[in-house]
Formats: sequence, C-alpha cells, structure tokens
Amino acid sequence: MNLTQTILGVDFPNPTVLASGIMGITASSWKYCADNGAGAITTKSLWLHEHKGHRNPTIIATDIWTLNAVGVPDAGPEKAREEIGAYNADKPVPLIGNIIAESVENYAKTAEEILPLGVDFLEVNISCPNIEDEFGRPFACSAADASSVTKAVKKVSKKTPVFIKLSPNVDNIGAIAAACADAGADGFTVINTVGPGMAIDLRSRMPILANKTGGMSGRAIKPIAVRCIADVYSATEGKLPIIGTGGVYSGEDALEMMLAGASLIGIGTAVWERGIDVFQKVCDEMQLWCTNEGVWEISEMIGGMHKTLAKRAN
Amino acid sequence: MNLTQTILGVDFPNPTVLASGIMGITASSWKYCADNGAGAITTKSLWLHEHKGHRNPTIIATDIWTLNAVGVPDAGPEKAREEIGAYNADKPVPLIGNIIAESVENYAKTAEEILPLGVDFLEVNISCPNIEDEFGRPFACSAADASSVTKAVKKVSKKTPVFIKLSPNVDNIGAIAAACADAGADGFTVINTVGPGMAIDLRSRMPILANKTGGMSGRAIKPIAVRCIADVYSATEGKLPIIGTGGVYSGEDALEMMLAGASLIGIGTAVWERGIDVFQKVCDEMQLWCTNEGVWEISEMIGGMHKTLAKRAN
Amino acid sequence: MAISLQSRLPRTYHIKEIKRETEMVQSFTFDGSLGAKPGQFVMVWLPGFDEVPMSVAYDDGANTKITFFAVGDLTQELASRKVGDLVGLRGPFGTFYEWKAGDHIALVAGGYGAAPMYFIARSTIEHGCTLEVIVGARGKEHLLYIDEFEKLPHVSLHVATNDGSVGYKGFNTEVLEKLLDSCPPKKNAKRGEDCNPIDQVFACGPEMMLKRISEITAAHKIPSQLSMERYMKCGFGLCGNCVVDPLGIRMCIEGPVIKNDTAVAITEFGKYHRDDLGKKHMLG
Amino acid sequence: MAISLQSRLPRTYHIKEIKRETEMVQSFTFDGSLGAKPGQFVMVWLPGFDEVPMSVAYDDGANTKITFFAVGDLTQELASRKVGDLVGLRGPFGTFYEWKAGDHIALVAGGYGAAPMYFIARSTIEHGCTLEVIVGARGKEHLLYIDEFEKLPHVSLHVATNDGSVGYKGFNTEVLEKLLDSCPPKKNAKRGEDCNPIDQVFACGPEMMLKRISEITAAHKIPSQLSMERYMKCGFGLCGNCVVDPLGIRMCIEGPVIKNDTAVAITEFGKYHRDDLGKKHMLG
Ligand SMILES: Cc1cc2nc3c(=O)[nH]c(=O)nc-3n(C[C@H](O)[C@H](O)[C@H](O)COP(=O)(O)OP(=O)(O)OC[C@H]3O[C@@H](n4cnc5c(N)ncnc54)[C@H](O)[C@@H]3O)c2cc1C
Ligand SMILES: Cc1cc2nc3c(=O)[nH]c(=O)nc-3n(C[C@H](O)[C@H](O)[C@H](O)COP(=O)(O)OP(=O)(O)OC[C@H]3O[C@@H](n4cnc5c(N)ncnc54)[C@H](O)[C@@H]3O)c2cc1C
Ligand SMILES: Cc1cc2nc3c(=O)[nH]c(=O)nc-3n(C[C@H](O)[C@H](O)[C@H](O)COP(=O)(O)O)c2cc1C
Ligand SMILES: Cc1cc2nc3c(=O)[nH]c(=O)nc-3n(C[C@H](O)[C@H](O)[C@H](O)COP(=O)(O)O)c2cc1C
Ligand code: FES
Ligand code: FES
Repeated sequence: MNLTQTILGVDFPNPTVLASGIMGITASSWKYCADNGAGAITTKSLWLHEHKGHRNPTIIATDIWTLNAVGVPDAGPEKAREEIGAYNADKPVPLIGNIIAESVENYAKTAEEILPLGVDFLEVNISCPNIEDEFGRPFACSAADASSVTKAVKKVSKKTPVFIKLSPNVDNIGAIAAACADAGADGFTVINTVGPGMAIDLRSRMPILANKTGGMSGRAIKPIAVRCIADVYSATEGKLPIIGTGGVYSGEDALEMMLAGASLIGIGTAVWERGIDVFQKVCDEMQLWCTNEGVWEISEMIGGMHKTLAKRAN
Repeated sequence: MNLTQTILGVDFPNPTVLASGIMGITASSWKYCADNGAGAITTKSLWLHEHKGHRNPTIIATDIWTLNAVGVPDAGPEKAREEIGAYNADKPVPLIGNIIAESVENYAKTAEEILPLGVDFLEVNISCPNIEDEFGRPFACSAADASSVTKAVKKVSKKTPVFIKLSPNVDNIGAIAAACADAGADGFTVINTVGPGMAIDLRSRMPILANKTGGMSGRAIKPIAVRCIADVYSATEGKLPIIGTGGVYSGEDALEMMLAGASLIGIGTAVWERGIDVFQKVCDEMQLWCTNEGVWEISEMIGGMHKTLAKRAN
Repeated sequence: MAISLQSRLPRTYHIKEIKRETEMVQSFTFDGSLGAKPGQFVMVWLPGFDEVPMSVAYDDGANTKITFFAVGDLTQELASRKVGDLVGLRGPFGTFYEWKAGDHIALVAGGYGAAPMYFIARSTIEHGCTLEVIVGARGKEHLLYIDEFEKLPHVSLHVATNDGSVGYKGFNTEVLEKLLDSCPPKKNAKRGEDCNPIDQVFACGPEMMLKRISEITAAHKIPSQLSMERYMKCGFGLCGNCVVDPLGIRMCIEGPVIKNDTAVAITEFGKYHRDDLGKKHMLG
Repeated sequence: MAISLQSRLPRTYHIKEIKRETEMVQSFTFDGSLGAKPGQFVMVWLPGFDEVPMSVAYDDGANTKITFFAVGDLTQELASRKVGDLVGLRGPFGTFYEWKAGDHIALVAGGYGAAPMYFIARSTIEHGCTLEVIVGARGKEHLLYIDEFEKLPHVSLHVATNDGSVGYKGFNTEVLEKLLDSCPPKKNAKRGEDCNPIDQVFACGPEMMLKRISEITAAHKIPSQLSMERYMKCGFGLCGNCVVDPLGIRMCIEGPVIKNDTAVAITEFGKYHRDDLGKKHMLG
C-alpha cells in the first residue's frame, strides 16, 4: 500500500505533516519529528522582525480540548536562516515555511526573506485568532483581505507553491478560499484553531489564559475541520491541494479528511496525547485500514466523498 | 445557599434551563425534565406552519462531540397550543417559548401566535445552522438581519421579555448582540450549535448526516460558549440577562458560565451523558461548590470574571 | 469485531448473509457485533437514504442480525441490497428483557416480533428457562422463525393464524389467555405440581396486540414486559421524539422494553403515537 | 484533594503555609496534591500575571510544596502573597529521578535545587537508600533545607560555601569529586567492605554545576541523573519551546530529569539555552 505522493512537484514519503506552531522552533525539533515519521514539517509562523508572544499561561488543555494563545513569538529572520539552514543541510523530509505579518506589504516582505532560505511550500498564516488585540481581525475573515495577501505573496513567490492557511471562524470559508484561488493560491491549509475559546478559574474568577481567549485545537475540532475541508474542496472544484488539519489523532481521522478533500494531513495537538511518534502511528493505521479495504494508493482517497456524492447524483 | 433568582419578573427555582430542541416536543416531556430538577423549560423551536425536518441520521455523537441536523421539524401552532396548554394547566417551572421563521415578517407572526398561549420568555432562534440549504445563512450572521428580527418581534411582544438566541459562528458576536440590544432585545441565549461540522463514513465514503453537516454541541463547545457569553456580556455592559448554553455537564461548568456573564444556564446534550437528572446533579454540584467557597447567593456569581478584571484594572 | 460501548456514530458493515423469510420479510446478518442484549434495537442506516430503528434479531458476539418488513421507503430500498453491500449500524439502544434463571416464560410474537423473540428464546434457554412461544400471523405464509423455534429445546411452540391456515385459528393473544387460564399462578404452589405456571410474559408485535397482552396479564396478575415502539431519531435520549404521554419517558432509554406497570400508566398506549413532527396519529 | 491524572488546566489552591527560607527564598505549601514524583515540576500561575515552572519541593499526597527564589516579575509578585491567597497549579510534568531500593546515592544541590533534593531524599530513604547529600551556596545565609536534611536518617550531610562561611570552602562539585575519589566503584567489591561506593549521583542546580557533575560522573564511570531546565510554556510536549540541540527532545517530556548518557549528547548543555522567542542565550 503506497503512502507516497508528489504534490506540486514535491515528493512526500507519507501524508502526515507537522502542523505549524507545534515543535516548530528549531531544526533539531523538526528532525526529531521527521525521525518519528512525519512526512513533512511546517515551521512555527515566521515574522519579518522579532515578535513577542503573550505571557503564560499560553497553552492549556483538558482531555477534550486544547486552548492556546501563544501570541506567535518569533526571534525574526536571523534565527530562521540559522534553523532552516541547519535543517536543509541534511534534510529528511520536505519543509513548509509558515509566515505571518501584520500588513499585506509585510507578508510579501516576509516571503522574500524566507524564500531564499529554501522551503518546499510557503504557508501563509492569515488566520491566527490570538493577535487580534494587537492587529485586529485576521485577514482570513474577509475575502478581500485574504485575496490581497495572496496576490502580494504570489507576486514574489516565484516557483514556490503558496498555501493559504484559512480560519474556520468565518461565515463562509468556501467564498474565502475561492477568492484566494482567484488571486493565485496554489493550495490551502484548512484549518487554523477554532473559536476562540475561554476558560475561567472559579476560585480566582479570572480567565486562565493570559490573553483571556485562545484558539481551540484537538479532538473537539475534527468535525469542523472536516466540514471546512469539504467546503474548500467544493469551492475550488477539487483543483488545489489541501493540507487538512485539526483534531487528527488516528489513521481513520486522517482518511476521513482525505475523503473530504485533503491531500496532506497536518497533526498538531495529538503530539501530546499520542506522543511524538503519532506520525508513525497514523501512517501505520492508514496502512492497516487501506490494506484491509483494498485501497492501494493513498491518493485514491482524496476527495472520495465528493466523488461518491457525484456518482449518486447521476 | 440560595439558587433562586427573579429575572425580568419571572421566578426561577434554580438556574438550570432545558435547552431548546432537547426533550422539547411535548408537555409530558417538559414536565419530566422539571421533575428531574430543571429550573425552566424551553420548547423546541416553533414555526408558524408545519415544517418538515431532515431525514435520518439527524443526530450522531461520540464521547467528545454531538452533531445534529434535525432540521427543526414542527407540527405547527395547533400542536403548540395543545402542548403549552397542557403544560400551563399545571405548570411546575417557567416556560420559554422558542420560535423560528424564514422571514422577518414571519418571526413577528409566529410570536403573535405563540404569545397568547402563555410563555414566560420568548426565545428567538435566529441561529440554526441546519436549514441553510432551505433558507440561506442564519439571521444571526448579520447584525442588520438580527436587529430587524428583534425589532419586528419586539413590536408585537408586549410585556413578554424577548431573548435572542445567537450563533457562535460569526466574526463578532458582540457586535451582533449590541445591534439586537439597540433594537430592544431583553436578553440573549448564547450559544446555538457550533460549526457546523461533518462526519464521513470511511467505507461508504458518504457523509453520515442526511443533511451532510450538522451543528456541534456537547463538551467540545464549552470554551467557545464561555467566550461568547463573555463577549455578549461586555458588548451589552452586563445590562441584559444571558441564558448561557453550550457544553454544560457539571455544576462547575455552570458556575464558569455565570462568571462569564450568564444568569441562567441552558443544558442540552448533557442529558444523554449524565442522564435526565442532569439538572438536579448540576444544582447539587453548584450548591456544594458555593457552600464550600462561601457563596450564599447564586446571583453573586453573575459576571464575576468581568468584575474581577475591572477591580484589577483599577 | 466487537464494539464494547454503545456506538452513537454509525459504522458501515458488510452484509454477510441474506435470508428471505417471506414475500415481504428478509433477514440480514452483518459482519460485526455491537453487543446487543435481547430487546434492544439498533439504528439501521442506508448511506444517502435514511436511518430507521430495528430490533436486534440476534447478536452472537461476532455478528448482528436484523429481520425486517419492506413496508416503506427505507425498508424497500434495504430489501434490494445484496450480500457484500454496506449498511450502517449504531447502537445498541434502549432497555432489554429481564428474567431470572429457571423462569417459565411465555413469549408472544406478532409480525417481525418473532425475530427479537428468537434472540430472547436462545438467551433465556441458556439460563435454564422453559418457554411457551406463541407466534401469530395473518396466515401460514407470513409466519416467521417457526423453523428456528422448532429446533430449540425447552420450547413449547404455539402457532396462531387469523385465517386458520395453520395452528390455532385466531389471535395469538387468545392462545396466551388459554394458557394462563389453564394454569393460573398458584401462590405457594411448587413448580410442576399440577401444571407449570407461567412466571412472566414477554411480548413484541403490533401495538394492539401489546395492549391486549397488557390487559390479559394485568387481569391474571402476571408480570409482563412489552416492546413499545415510537418514532426514533437519536436513539440515545436527546431529541425527545420517542416520549410518551403523560410520563414523558423516552422509549429509546426507558424503553422500548417496558414493564406492564409502566405500560398501564401510559395513556397513549394503544391509542396514538407521534410522527417525526410530534404530530399525533391515532392507532388502529 | 488528590488529582489522579496530570492536570493540564490550572486550578487555584489556597496557600496553607509560608516559610521564609532566606532573604530571597520562600516555601509555599498548598492545600492539594497533584501526585508529583521527585524531580517533576508544576506550572505555577498567578492569575493576571504569569505562569512559570517550579520543581515540586514536596508532595505528601495531600499537599504540594514549592520553594522559590524571588528573581523576577512573577517570582517577586509571588513572594508578596500571604497565607490563604490563591495560586494556580497544573501538572505534574516531566520525568523524575529513578533509583533501586538500597542504592547509595549522592544528591548534589545548588540554589533551589536543595528543595527537590529534599523530596528525593525522603522518597529514597523510604526505599532503604543511603545518601550523601551535598548542598552548596554562596555563603551560609543562602543555604537551603540544611535543618531538614539534618533531621533525616541515613543521610551524611556535606555543606559547601563559596566564601567558606560554613562547611567546605569551594564548590559542592569539588566535594562530590573528593567523595568519588575516596571510594571508587569497585567491580565485584561487596558493599561496605572497605568503603561504601556511590551507586549514582542525582543533581539539581545551576547549569554550570550540572555540567561539571556530568563531567565528573562520566570520568568516574558512575551513572548520574541531572535536572535540565529550559524555558517552558505548555509543559506537556506541544509548544517545542523546551527542546534542546541537537536531539530535539523536550525537557518537559523527555526531561527535566535526564540521564547523563543523554546529557552528554546535548551539545547546548552548559553552552546556551533559548528564551520564549527561541533565541539563544549563552550561559555563564
Ligand atoms: C424499537 C423499534 C424496533 C423496530 N424493530 C423492527 C424490526 O425488527 N423489523 C422491522 O421490520 N421493523 C422494525 N421497526 C419498525 C421500523 O422502524 C419501520 O418499519 C421503518 O422505520 C419503516 O421505515 P420506511 O422508511 O421503510 O417506511 P416509511 O415509509 O418511512 O414509514 C412507514 C412507517 O414507519 C415508521 N417509521 C419510519 N421511520 C421511523 C423511525 N425513525 N422510527 C420509528 N418508526 C419509523 C413510521 O411509523 C412510518 O409511518 C421497529 C421500530 C422501533 C421503534
Ligand atoms: C523544570 C524547572 C524547574 C524549576 N524549579 C524552580 C524552583 O523549584 N524554584 C525556583 O525558584 N525556580 C525554579 N525554576 C526557575 C523558575 O522557573 C524561574 O526562576 C522563573 O521562571 C522566574 O520567573 P520570573 O517571572 O520571576 O522572572 P523573569 O524576570 O520573567 O525571568 C527571569 C528568568 O527566569 C526564567 N524564566 C522565566 N519564565 C520562564 C519559564 N516559563 N520557563 C523557564 N524559565 C523561565 C528565564 O530564564 C528568565 O530569564 C525552575 C525552572 C524549570 C525550567
Ligand atoms: C500551541 C499551538 C501553537 C500554534 N501555533 C501556530 C502558528 O504559529 N502558526 C499557525 O499557522 N498555526 C498555529 N497553530 C495551529 C495549528 O497549526 C493547527 O492549525 C491547529 O492546532 C489545528 O490542528 P490540531 O488540532 O492538530 O492541533 C498552533 C496550534 C497550537 C495548539
Ligand atoms: C438535537 C438537538 C436539537 C436542537 N434543536 C434546537 C432547536 O430546535 N432550536 C434551538 O434554538 N436550538 C436547538 N438546539 C441547540 C441547543 O438548544 C443548544 O443551544 C446547543 O445544543 C448547545 O448546548 P448543549 O451543548 O448543552 O447541547 C438543538 C441542539 C441539539 C443537540
Ligand atoms: S429517539 Fe431521541 S430521545 Fe428517543
Ligand atoms: S514546554 Fe512546551 S514542549 Fe516543553
């Protein structure tokens, strides 16, 4: 059973991808994930300049949900150069460079900083819910803003495919994806965190996260991620690859996302519950299921739900 | 420790409320919930005319989330008259009449049908995510639409307080609440279901819900509900009562929502996991916690987080 | 594959075996167990069509069997399925029949009620029970599970047909009444002294049949357990579509198998039921 | 109140007892246990301020104790708290020290490292271990937990101060080296024949101290376990802020207590650590 795929010219040993912001700060960390089966690595979001995050608590969890408001700290391009250089010197699996900025102009500038360092895809984070106090609503909340960012980045991205990372916290994710596709997006990452959510300590009567609210991830968000992937796939007629992300814990979760339209599968929060080898486990489980069911090419699953629905409609 | 409250002139024996659409079809069902400790009852959403729901499967669940797309079936006002009449003939706890319609005009007409039957509050469901294919985006997704519905209903509601039931699936729930408050809303129910979400069967490659997607409820949505309550409370300066709803399973969950700004606590999905006596259990747990912590009036908890934050800011 | 907990999310299973029982009735066996107990039901899903409740006709820990009448949209579509096709199942839901080891039980079955009754028969016999099985139908060609019941030990099989084409001519409830009259429950009588009195009556079938059995067993002061069917959506106690007047209890949680003490308190029993909109429909 | 599982959501506890240890150091005891093992840490939250990692200084199944230096924003704020005030705790996180019953262990403590070392001392003694406890500080007035260690049985206490105000003048690592030199691990030598060789070394304190202990124990071919501190956010293996070069392992999951075999493979050990932005800061 074949888990490999070539997507926009890049070879992936398996569909699992380390999601942005998890174990994403150093080259050592990325390699540790690759050693544990990740088919690709996404960097933590990179800024044009050093950017401070929020105070702690930044990440809290129960068995049901995880809330985070790390606030996208980053030491800036100098560190990115060092870490990406170290990773590429002995690169085990493809690297996806995730960038963030506070303005359309700086998205393009950040892309120009990061592209020369050598990344296989550029992932554009326009959907972080945790820096609203600083910068206002995410760009992913408006089709016009999302499209402007896409255009600006595409203008400088040359041959590197550009994936736009979308927010589920919008009225109509399909419309936003369509606008980005029109602006030249090569693919999408679906989804960033949900909500945001809030947790309050009863005794102190205080919000627990220093930022008060934080994006929800983990098991709880999988059905929302699956629906968003299906919406984006439909809105773009299945023409653009999707990195399906949100609440994937098992091989069956990953396959469900592929049926909804994902080509690659981001894994974040499951790293704590299933361990760092969650990538290997998810691959093993995909293998097992597919072999039992007579699926020999993983790519055969992509968009399977849409194809089945279309067949029935005829 | 006192769990009773009088809100807009209505006496509630405790803060728990049966949420709309759960055990909400018949007077017998409402009384069964009251017998099991519910402090108030909300009817399933009532239409002006008979309205068909979706085919099954309409409600599916895991231990983490519940998805539903029942499609708001209702037999129309004749049945409402019979059931509300039977309930009021021997009324154990207050009754909240939840109404729904496909147009601003019909919201007002439905209110006019239901009000004479005798309900303590009118709850206006402008946030059902499961009838989009039929009627388009919910009114709760636009401040202008939400405000129009509120105005239209308030014009006919006379002395019965009007609660607007809001959707979490919007950019800025505070702005929508503020618009409804300006239009005369007397209170809010926060929140309706989240997402929507989707679940796909791997072998058949088909979406499981007949409606393909369904609103998410249960444990998974509590942090989102808490944040939405806090947003609505802030946006309306804590002046309007809120029925906090979404993922409440325990007394501590209920108290967390009260700290965020809720006066009453809707309970829906927990009815299956904790049993029909979830209302009694939640009340017992609130009692226990409050007694241990020296809280003697439940109303003292309402908006507690905002008050604590304000005190610290000074 | 055994799923230990109740599953509230359907999973599709392959049809392993199909048996045509009568013109209108088929039995499907699926390659999976949900751990159902006799009297419980599952929600049967045809992807893209609909989902309906069905009693479990047998669950041996490895396979699940259902027996169904092709009466409407979903069941007719289901009837066209072949071995190997996919059908979704979730459950098991609801209450089940309860007995004591060694009980002498009368099982009364009408329509597809024979299927769950066969499941009960096998389980109770394993616990040393002895059975009077009374199966009824319009006529010979509509009788279900007769061959299966005949093969079971410790079973006295009684057949009733409306047209008299086989067995007793008339209703199965009449057969029950005769049995109870012939050997009333004697206080302090030792078992098998004169006759072997019936300890309790289990029934599954059309509501009018159940109503009659409720009356008969109440009159004879014999406990009975009846399977009460109402319109099901969730199956796990949330939607409230299956509640009954005036108790408000849910036939998917507090039912479908209810004790006669409860049944007699349900005023709608034998009178009306509600559809998916909550609208009342008169019975009979 | 005992929380059986690791808690990843802070809960606030009342401060039950406060002890001023030195000018800069206090110990707080909270009215709750998180079931921590010696060497594990908790995240300590002051609502509205910040949250930082602290080693558990003691957990007796009912109460949790921490001992902290007031060095910066959060810790100075914490130092102003009174008995009865609320502090949030979540955890326990990370690895813990591991030993065999009867081991002869050297515990080397610098700074607040004396606090977790006291927790270890009590636990190991319960398992029949004997201990050489070596506590170091700049001067007499900065020594921690000396009284507590003195009260423990099976403990030889060694004190080292930089200024020589009490005990050995110099570093605690020098005391360790002398101990190891005086009684090297003899292959096949029975315990207590000539001297009682040390089976392993546990250390908690400033990184330069740990680095020296790593070198000393490696040279003496004695296993050691070191508590390696890095900037913590989540504490449960998600954010990646606490990973070390070049292994990529997380000091909140695969650490903070690491075996010396691992420590020697960490090239940044004793050289640099990273802040909350991932930026390197040179040590020393
Ligand atoms: C607990 C329980 C156990 C059952 N066990 C069996 C069984 O073992 N074998 C069998 O053949 N039938 C059984 N039924 C009845 C079976 O559910 C109906 O025959 C089936 O729903 C018909 O569906 P349809 O789409 O073919 O018919 P439709 O044309 O849709 O409807 C025909 C009638 O079926 C009933 N029905 C439809 N949907 C539902 C629903 N979701 N819940 C309840 N009733 C519904 C309604 O009364 C309706 O009027 C059981 C019903 C219940 C409640
Ligand atoms: C596993 C572990 C166990 C620890 N145990 C103890 C203990 O038992 N007693 C004790 O007094 N101290 C302990 N520390 C150190 C303690 O976390 C710092 O003293 C504390 O974070 C200082 O915070 P501050 O706000 O007062 O200082 P700041 O002014 O914010 O910072 C001073 C320094 O503290 C460190 N620091 C700040 N935040 C963190 C963080 N989230 N994670 C790690 N380091 C941070 C940084 O190196 C920073 O430069 C431990 C650290 C770790 C990693
Ligand atoms: C602690 C944490 C930090 C994150 N940081 C980033 C980030 O910097 N950039 C980004 O695009 N997404 C970030 N995310 C979102 C994840 O990449 C992912 O989209 C989301 O968590 C859903 O996937 P999951 O449920 O598998 O975690 C972060 C998520 C978590 C939990
Ligand atoms: C099966 C089901 C049916 C529902 N039907 C309605 C409805 O008719 N009208 C309405 O306003 N909300 C409806 N809701 C939403 C609930 O009232 C509630 O807002 C939501 O489920 C969140 O609360 P919970 O997590 O406690 O269930 C329904 C929810 C469920 C699960
Ligand atoms: S079928 Fe939903 S409550 Fe019984
Ligand atoms: S503190 Fe987050 S991974 Fe260790």
